[in-house]
Amino acid sequence: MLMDLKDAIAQHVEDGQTLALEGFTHLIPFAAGHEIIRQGRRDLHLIRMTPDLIYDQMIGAGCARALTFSWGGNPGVGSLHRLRDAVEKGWPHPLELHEHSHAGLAAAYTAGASHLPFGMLRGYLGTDLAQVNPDIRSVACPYTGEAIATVPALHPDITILHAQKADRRGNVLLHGIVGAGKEAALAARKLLVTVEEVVEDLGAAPNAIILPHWVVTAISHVPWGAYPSYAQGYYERDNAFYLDWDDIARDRETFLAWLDLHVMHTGDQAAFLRSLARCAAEVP
Amino acid sequence: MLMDLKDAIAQHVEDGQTLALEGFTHLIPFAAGHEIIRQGRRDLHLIRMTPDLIYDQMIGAGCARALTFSWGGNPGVGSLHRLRDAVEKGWPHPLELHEHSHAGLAAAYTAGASHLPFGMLRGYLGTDLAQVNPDIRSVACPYTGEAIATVPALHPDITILHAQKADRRGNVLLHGIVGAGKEAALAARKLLVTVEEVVEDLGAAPNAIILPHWVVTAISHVPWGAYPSYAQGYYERDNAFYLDWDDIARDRETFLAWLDLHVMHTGDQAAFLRSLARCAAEVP
Amino acid sequence: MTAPWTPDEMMTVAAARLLWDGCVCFVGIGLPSAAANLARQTHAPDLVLIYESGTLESRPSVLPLSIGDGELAATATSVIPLPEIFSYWLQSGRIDVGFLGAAQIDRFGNLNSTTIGDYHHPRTRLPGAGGAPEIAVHARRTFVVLKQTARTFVPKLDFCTSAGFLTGSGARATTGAPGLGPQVVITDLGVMKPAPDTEELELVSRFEGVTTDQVRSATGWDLRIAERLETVAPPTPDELRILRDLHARTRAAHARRVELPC
Amino acid sequence: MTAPWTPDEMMTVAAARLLWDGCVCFVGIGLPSAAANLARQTHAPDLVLIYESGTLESRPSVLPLSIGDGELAATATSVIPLPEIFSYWLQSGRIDVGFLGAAQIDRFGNLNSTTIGDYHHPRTRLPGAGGAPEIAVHARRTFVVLKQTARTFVPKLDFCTSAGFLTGSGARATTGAPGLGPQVVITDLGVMKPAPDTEELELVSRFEGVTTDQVRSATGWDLRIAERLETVAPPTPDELRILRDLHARTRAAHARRVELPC
Repeated sequence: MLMDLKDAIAQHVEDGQTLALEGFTHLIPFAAGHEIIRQGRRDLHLIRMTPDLIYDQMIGAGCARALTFSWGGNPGVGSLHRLRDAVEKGWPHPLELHEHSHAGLAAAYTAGASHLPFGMLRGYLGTDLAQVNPDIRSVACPYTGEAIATVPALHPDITILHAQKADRRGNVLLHGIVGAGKEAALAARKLLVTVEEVVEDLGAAPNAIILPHWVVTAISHVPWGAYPSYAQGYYERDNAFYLDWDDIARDRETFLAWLDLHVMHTGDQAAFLRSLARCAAEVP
Repeated sequence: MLMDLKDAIAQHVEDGQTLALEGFTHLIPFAAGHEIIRQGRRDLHLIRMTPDLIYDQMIGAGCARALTFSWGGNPGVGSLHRLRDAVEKGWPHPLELHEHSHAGLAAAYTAGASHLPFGMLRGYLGTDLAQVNPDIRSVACPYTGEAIATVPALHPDITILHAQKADRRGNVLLHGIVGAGKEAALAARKLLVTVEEVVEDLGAAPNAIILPHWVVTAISHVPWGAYPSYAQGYYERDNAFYLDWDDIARDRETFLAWLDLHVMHTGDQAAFLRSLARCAAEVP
Repeated sequence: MTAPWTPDEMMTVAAARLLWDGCVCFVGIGLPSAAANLARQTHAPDLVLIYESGTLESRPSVLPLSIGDGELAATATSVIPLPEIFSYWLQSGRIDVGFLGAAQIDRFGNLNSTTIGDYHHPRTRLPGAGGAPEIAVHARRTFVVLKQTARTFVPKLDFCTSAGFLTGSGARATTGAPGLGPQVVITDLGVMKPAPDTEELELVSRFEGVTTDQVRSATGWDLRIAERLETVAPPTPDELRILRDLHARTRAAHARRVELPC
Repeated sequence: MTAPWTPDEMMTVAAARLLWDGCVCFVGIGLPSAAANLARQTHAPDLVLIYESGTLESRPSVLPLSIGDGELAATATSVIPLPEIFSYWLQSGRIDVGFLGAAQIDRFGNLNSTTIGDYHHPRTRLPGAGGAPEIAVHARRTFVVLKQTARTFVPKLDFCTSAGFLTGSGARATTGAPGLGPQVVITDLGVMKPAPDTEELELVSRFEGVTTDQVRSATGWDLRIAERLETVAPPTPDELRILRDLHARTRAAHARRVELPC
């Protein structure tokens, strides 16, 4: 179950699949996303509540055909310029949007994890979202007649998470802000996880959030695998990097140069970090 | 917010209300149930997944008019004789049953906590339960047409839980087996909690199960408040008592004598425990 | 010659042998829990036990009296809220084997654990459904364990709590139930399986020393007997020793009173 | 005379003053977070801040850049899965105040944060809905904060992301939305509230030094002015000092690079 990230991606991620790299601000699996870019996967249908920088990079790198999402910005900074370029100008490919609200997408993941055909919410009231997303429908409550909004269940081919720890049996521990990570994991056909540490004993608190070994497809040990997002207890979110990204991503050439230098020409997350550090030392 | 259990029950629990004393095997609020018996509440509609000994006692004491439940036995031992006597012979009152499966009742609590008018599940297939409980209905999936079973949301007037700890601000920490306690708590109009300890700082792990102060109506400090159920980290389940209960509850007179001696003639949980200990010392 | 084991022990051993290492098993209290833990302590150390109280991969050293004894939580890999057990674990199709007991079973493996007599005027009010209706629907397969008498193996259930094959001959499949239904019924006399066509239970093996007539007379309908009727191998000394140790530890644990704080 | 504070500061202070001690507030990033934390550090120490990332009662000492900075989790009373934030906390009606921003607002307080131009061929693709559509529906009331220009205060939204009063005059109430809708709109020029009958926004107060004409010309429709137009009291020295300290700490924290392990 424990394998190199390169092998895990090569073995499980295929062109055309539906992929959810989850993690809400915290525990975003950047290293896995970079490896997917390096391996040149194409035509992916990406799902994430908040596409964040990692999907901006994957979209800009040409991996994605479609995006299911609920908020597509650089949090606290502004736009995801690669996402915008794909949507507004079709570069490098047009991007098909399946757009939801957070509550709707959360309900869709939860329905997927529960193997219900749809999720429901008192939501989407008075918004135009239902007009542009035919997946947003409704059912009549069998007790009151009230119309309740529905979303179809999500079942990603693969969900990829980053987590703090795994033990040698393959149990995975997450803590801190977990977003819809557990639901995305249990909704998927396969689950890949990168972790900060592999330990003998998780030392988990009662009722800790654990993905048990028999639902985990593969685990890769990738320290700093969530950087520039963060792993609580290990390193902080590099907010300065998120601020910098605005300039890097705004321009196609700058973005491609960044991607080439730091992702395509590095073999793994450690090399990616060394590349960033080298660059920072040169351009203070 | 912190008040004597006697006052909390007197102030909040009224005849005719819908009450959920939850806790699944673990953390069953026995002390609160006994206090409701002592104060002579009547016509209650009781809700619990597993009525357990506490509802057997409350039903036998004449508190209940109706019962919503999904499994009504003495776990690993056999029948709840007082529940059976009420259902089979109408003693001391007839008891109206609203019967579900565990999955159905869990969905009903979850819908209540989510303020959805109903919960749904792929369930009740091929069972007669839907024929005896008109609340079990269905909706057609708006994507596939599949019929999905539904249950109406539960909104108890009051949910009562037992928990390990509260802090002085009124935040409540539960750990171990929590059943549908959180959902029952958040589905209710008022929430009363008894706790083993009141502390300055909960010392909770990340992602621990906490009911925050602004959803808690009242907290009562009642050590051993879940006995003969248990509070993990404080005392174990008294399985021997559960075995004994079969003989105590089988016969109306024996039951009434037990109730009179140990509940009606004791003022609180400490006195209840002393009464049991005295009795055990006399009859070895 | 009297067998040096009880029919209950044979039943538990036979049930335990059906579980394979690594299988994910939704366990009820009583005989299913004994069988599952026997399997875990013999041939299937990596058997994953899930209890409906919310414990994933419990490894109890004594048998729990209730579905939620502290031992189950303390030895589990994870303890989760009960609604998630039913939605994220059972309904999601992640259970390989669901173990069910019942007060009545019919020829198609439908089960009653609700009432004897009319629902509204029961002669005997039983505990009710618990997790069973959805275990019966969603577990990939169910194993049913109960003692065999003409009062438990009935021609018609007083109440159908949990679906087996309904009226047989493919009736279950038309409901959309994802699980395969009761694949094995283990009693204190032998083992029954559904016939491939009609889905009616037929006796496929009996325990050593049990006659076919004995099984027939403990069945309230005209029980079909498989053409090739096997005899179940008796408990091995290891199986018996481990099961008896488990029961002895359990009895001692359950008799131990909690010391009151006064 | 130039005011010794910026319009942004005045806007943040005015928004902060609307929050009362003990109120449960669903906070978005940016101005809402600044206003809520200013309130918490001034007159409302027991303000409960809920961030959509899953933190209940966060007490950050610097403003988060993202909705899920570590500080929010580390200082929270409880951190829960995101689906529960929306179902158990927002949809359940447990939020007193939802704070919303937007790129466009119309006269009935409907909001656009999705696209400028046609949805399928946008001139500008904005981040999208996030939690806003359901905050707009379920929070007991919403406060909207945005800068006022004729490009943001438009006669017709390019896309309605979140419902305000829809077409006004009670239209919202007929949808069954449990929340009262946008009760206050705070801009860098003044404060608007819905008229009781038509539910159209009207200017009820302006900031010191701002003229009515200035507000009108920054509004894309013929803005109604309340009969009794108030002037908002300027920031107190305490408010200004605490807000500036907060921003200074925040700027320092956000500029601090994480030291890479190499």
